[in-house]
Amino acid sequence: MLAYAWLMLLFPLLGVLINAFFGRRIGKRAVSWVACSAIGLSFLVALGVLMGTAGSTGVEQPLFTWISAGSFHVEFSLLLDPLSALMAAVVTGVSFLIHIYSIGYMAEDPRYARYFTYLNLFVFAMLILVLANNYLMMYVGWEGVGLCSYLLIGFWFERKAAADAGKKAFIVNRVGDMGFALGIMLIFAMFGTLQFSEVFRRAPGILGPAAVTAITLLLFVGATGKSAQIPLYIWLPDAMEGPTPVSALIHAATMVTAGVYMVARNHVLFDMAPTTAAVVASIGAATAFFAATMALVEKDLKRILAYSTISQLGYMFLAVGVGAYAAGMFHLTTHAFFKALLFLAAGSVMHAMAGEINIQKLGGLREKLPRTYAVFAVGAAALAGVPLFSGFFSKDEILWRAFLHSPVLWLVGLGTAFLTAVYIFRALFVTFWGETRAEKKLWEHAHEAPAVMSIPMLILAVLAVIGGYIGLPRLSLVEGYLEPVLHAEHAAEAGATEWVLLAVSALIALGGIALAYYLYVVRPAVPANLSKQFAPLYTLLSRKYYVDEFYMAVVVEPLRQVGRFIAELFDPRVVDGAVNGLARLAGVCGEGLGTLQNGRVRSYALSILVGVVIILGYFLLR
Amino acid sequence: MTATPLETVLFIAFGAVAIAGALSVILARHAVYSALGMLVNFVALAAMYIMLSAEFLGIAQLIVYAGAIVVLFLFALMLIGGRRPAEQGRLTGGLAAAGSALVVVFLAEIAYLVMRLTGTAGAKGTVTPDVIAQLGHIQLLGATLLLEYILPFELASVLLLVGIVGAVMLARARRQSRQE
Amino acid sequence: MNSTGFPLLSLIVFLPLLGAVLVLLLGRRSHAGIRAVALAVTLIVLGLSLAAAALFRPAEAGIQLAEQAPWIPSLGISYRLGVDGFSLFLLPLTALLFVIAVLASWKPVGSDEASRSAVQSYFFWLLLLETGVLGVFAALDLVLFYVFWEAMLIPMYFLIGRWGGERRAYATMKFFIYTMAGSALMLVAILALGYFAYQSTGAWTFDWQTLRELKLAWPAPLWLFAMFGLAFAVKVPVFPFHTWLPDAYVEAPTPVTVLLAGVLSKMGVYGFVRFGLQLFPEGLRAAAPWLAVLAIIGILYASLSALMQKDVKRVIAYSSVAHLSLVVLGVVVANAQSLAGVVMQMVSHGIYVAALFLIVGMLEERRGTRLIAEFGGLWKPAPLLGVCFLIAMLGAVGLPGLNGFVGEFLILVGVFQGVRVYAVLAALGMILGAWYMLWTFQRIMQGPVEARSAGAADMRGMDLLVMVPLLVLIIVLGVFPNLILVPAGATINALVSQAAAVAWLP
Amino acid sequence: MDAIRYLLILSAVLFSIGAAGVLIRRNALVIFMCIEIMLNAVNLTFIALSRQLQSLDGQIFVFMVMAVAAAEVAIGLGIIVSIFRHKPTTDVDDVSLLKG
Repeated sequence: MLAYAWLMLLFPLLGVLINAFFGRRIGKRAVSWVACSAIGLSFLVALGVLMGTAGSTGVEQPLFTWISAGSFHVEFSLLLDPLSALMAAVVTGVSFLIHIYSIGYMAEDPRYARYFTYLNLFVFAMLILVLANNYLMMYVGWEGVGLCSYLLIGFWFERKAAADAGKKAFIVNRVGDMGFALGIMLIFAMFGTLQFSEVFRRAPGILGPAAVTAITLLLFVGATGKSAQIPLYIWLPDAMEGPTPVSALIHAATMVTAGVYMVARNHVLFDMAPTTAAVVASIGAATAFFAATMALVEKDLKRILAYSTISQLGYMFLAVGVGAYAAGMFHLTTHAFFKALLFLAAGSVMHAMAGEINIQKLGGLREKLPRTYAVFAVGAAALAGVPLFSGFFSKDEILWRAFLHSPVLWLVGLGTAFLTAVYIFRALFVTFWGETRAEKKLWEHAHEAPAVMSIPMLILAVLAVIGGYIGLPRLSLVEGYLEPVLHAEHAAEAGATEWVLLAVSALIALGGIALAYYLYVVRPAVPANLSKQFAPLYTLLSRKYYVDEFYMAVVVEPLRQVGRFIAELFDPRVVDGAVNGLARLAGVCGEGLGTLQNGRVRSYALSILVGVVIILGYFLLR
Repeated sequence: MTATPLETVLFIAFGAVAIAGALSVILARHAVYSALGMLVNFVALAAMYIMLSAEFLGIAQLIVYAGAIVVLFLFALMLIGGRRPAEQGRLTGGLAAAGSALVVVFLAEIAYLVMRLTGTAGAKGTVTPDVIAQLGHIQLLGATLLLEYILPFELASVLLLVGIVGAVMLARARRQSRQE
Repeated sequence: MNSTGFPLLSLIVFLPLLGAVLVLLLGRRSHAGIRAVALAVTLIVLGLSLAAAALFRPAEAGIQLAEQAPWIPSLGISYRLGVDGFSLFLLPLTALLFVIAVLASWKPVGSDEASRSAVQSYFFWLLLLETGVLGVFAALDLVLFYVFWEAMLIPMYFLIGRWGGERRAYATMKFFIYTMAGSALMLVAILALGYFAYQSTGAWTFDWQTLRELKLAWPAPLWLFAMFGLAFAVKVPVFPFHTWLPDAYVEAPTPVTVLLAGVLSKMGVYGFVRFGLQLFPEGLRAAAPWLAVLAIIGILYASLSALMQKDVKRVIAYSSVAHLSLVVLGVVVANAQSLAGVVMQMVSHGIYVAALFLIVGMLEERRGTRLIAEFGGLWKPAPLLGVCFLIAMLGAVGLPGLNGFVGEFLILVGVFQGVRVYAVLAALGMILGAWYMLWTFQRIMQGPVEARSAGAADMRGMDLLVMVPLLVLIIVLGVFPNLILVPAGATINALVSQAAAVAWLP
Repeated sequence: MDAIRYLLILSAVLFSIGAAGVLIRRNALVIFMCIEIMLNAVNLTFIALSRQLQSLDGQIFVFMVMAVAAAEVAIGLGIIVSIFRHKPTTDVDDVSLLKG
């Protein structure tokens, strides 16, 4: 089955080509069929590959030589090992469901074909990233998904906000990509090759502590760009301008997890660089807590989920930072399911309420959208880490490993878990419980999502629940599955402490839910006056710590001023001025000489005499 | 070529007169006085030529320069005359000052060169002063002029012809302009 | 003569001249006839140059398809053509861009009625320009090279001077004098070289290959390189000498700008390698630190300037200054990867900058203005134009999978092996590049639909015919860059071994 | 040997006075006279040297100089007078139509 792995790439590519060139002619139905079947087939191949690679340490499948310039030799070939197979399966699976969901969601959009073209292109680029067997090919996928996220965020480009958000996303990603590119160059400078297998095999021998730290830090910069960690997370909340299925696919399940996958893929290097690992873990924990606080006060449902994604990614980086790569990947998988589910549910809410997403203006949707509510509740439970839901197992695994590594990180993780439970159930209660605050006609018009949207949500809901059991502490299929690749050191036998921690995190989750229930259902007035009492804190949070304004003032504006100075002042005046100055100088010299010829005979006589005197003088002195 | 005492005295006298004449030409207030100064200069030079055993040239100098050219100048002065008020001031600003300074430098250079002069540059010729005395200056001069230098002689005559024609043309031009 | 004895290169170089004469013979009125002849000639030249590329044996590093004939024996000047791995792909690139330029001039060119009707003289100068440019890339005798180098200026002077925009007189004059001044010293250097050859071998010669073996006492290579370098620095352009570029690009008519940006800038880079790296490696090494610093400044300076330009054509003009400065940095660093990147970037920059300028031409046609502020939401009425602009822009920004990326990345890898700080600074250019390109794209194509651009027509037959080949090349060269890298491989290895002996970098 | 030296000095002085006159004076006629003086200074040198070198060539030259001088004065004065006819001034500086 592995031999046909390249089909995984071919199908989305065909989908892109067909929809791009014939999209408008073949009508919406055909377009959706082409797009969804492409991803479906690709998903089947991915499943086959998933089975095929169980237990193998990775099979390389070269397709063709991409670049050969002196010793710089880059093949376009696939690396099929449990890690990439798992990622490929998750990517194709979730995107297949979202493709189906999009049929319903984007039904009336005039540029239907272009939407599915971009979506297929995204999956194609993501698979290149995941299946790459060398850094450069991963970089190609890396920027490819960046491009697709730019196109899809700015899909409704008539809206200036969407266009700006798209640009912002691409440029911030580019900043991260620069770090990644420099990392690749450093690797090539050190190893002379970019092949993962080669690099990992020769790494211990070649890399000194400084070099490995430099490489891993640069790679991590790339990861923070793509996976929206501090300091390069600012683009993700704005990315909600794009259609909701896009947010679900790209900004929750797949693209943003690329950073985590990259760190997991380079686990050999990260293991050799304890300092970087510490940096990764601390940034992960910090981002998790930081984003969770912002989600508390956010009013836009999709932005709440966006901050939640940043926070959960922080968890994953915390996991890989402390060396628990398998736990990170496990949480990545479960997160893909329940976060995609939450986004799709938010999508169906928007679909029902004609685009209204501000939770203050919703409320009481339980009666109107029972299915969406149920599904959203399952997702919320999984996210909050309610026992028996998938989130609980994967998050707990991370907290357990964090505890083993350093209690401080564990404490931060626990606190964030509590905040997570609060903000997600705040969103749930405010949106679905209590009386409705929506306008009258919107309320009547609200209707449940069509089948084509609800079925994917149901499937995801099921996955969100059972997803956790594949990672039970002892059963740990995931860890076992990834064992050959990640050789994760085995956790100490599940002693009493692990059970205690399990109980503690369960309590924390339920406590959070209770607090949310109390605040937003029992005494809805409390949050209002709370925000008044802690007004400065509240505004700080609601203005997102003024980070955007900070970047604008420190980075964007100065560069624009320098640019304006160069374009309007320096270039035309100084550099160009110098050139024109030279021209005028020639003119001035011309006039100067002109005055010598003033027509007066006696001045000529004088110049003759001057000549004579000089010549005589020369002969005398020689 | 040792100079006899008499010669030196005469030489100094005529030298001084020549210089005085020249100075009066440039310093005279009125053009007529400078013309007379020029006359004095020419006469002094004529005398010196004769001293230097170039009698014919001395006489020629007297006739051509002292006679013809000075008279011509006087004619011109008559036509233009000194009707104009006295010169507005001899020195015209920086030009004159620079000019005279340069002239002094020039003179210094020449003097220095002459002082440094050693030995005769070219080979000596055969015409010694006593040969001139014996054969007569005009005969010798006439012979060399018409034998060795016949071409320059003819060219000189052509030049003079051109001079005459030119002068006549200028005169005619003047008559026409007066008629309009 | 080369193996087949058939003077292929001479044919390629002088066919356009023949075409130019042919155009003159046709009547002034028969515009269609003139355009047909011009197109036919440029297409044949393209075919021949591709044949030359096919005939080229990638394994050998030296000069191939060489042609040699005495021209002025007494002075040792001979008519000598040849091509090596480095300049091989410049010929087809030039030929292609000239075909594109002819197609782009199908509708009348020029800003006033008089120039729009002067079709005959326009195509005459255009074909003459092609001969000049092809000659520069193929000439192997220094004097012949100089003749073509200067000959190319005259048609360019008329093309911009007569068919340009409002400030064309000023722009042409500045362009002409700037280039002329730059190359004046080059002539002196060429003669000096000839004299050194005479000194050591007893016979005047300007043949590039024999001059390469010349051993020159130390200061000579430095100042010789400096003189050559100045002419090329003006042409590329390198930082302080770039001010002629924005005016010339902006005032020239679209097809001429395409040639100016796509091909003429490559002559500077080609010169740096052919006469810098291969002729005076020590000279280049000594000047390398200065050139590198100027190149870095060029990248950041031009990118920042492009950010704040108000005229979209000036944005692209400054962007090509930035991209070419990176190429110069690649030449100066001179190792295997950076030189491969230089070869790749020369071709791909030619292609995507041509595409971008064509699009600017189309934008100007539709809205009669080039000021970015007056555009907005053009993607809705003209989706095809939007997609083409997007692909060309992404090629320019260096998106992996498109041609811009391969060249740029190889150069950065090469520079990184040399001086890491330079690579980091140059990589900043990547971010700035994305910023100003995307921002320009957004203000023109996206955002609320500007009232006046609502009626803008989408791309029609001729526009597509001109644009599609370029876009296809942008994608094909991005996915299969080895089409260009492999043939250039042998020459680059020879270059590197020579440069390595001299490389100034650790 | 010293006699010739003084003669040369004398002619140099005369020549310088003539040159100074040309530069200082503004009256065309006076300038013309100064030129004559300069010519005569040269003649003096010629004769002195011809005597010194005992060859008549020098004197022939003086002859030629005289011829030229005569022609020159004739035409020169003609010109000055015709200029005077045109513009009633003998001041050289006013006559500067051939300005560069």
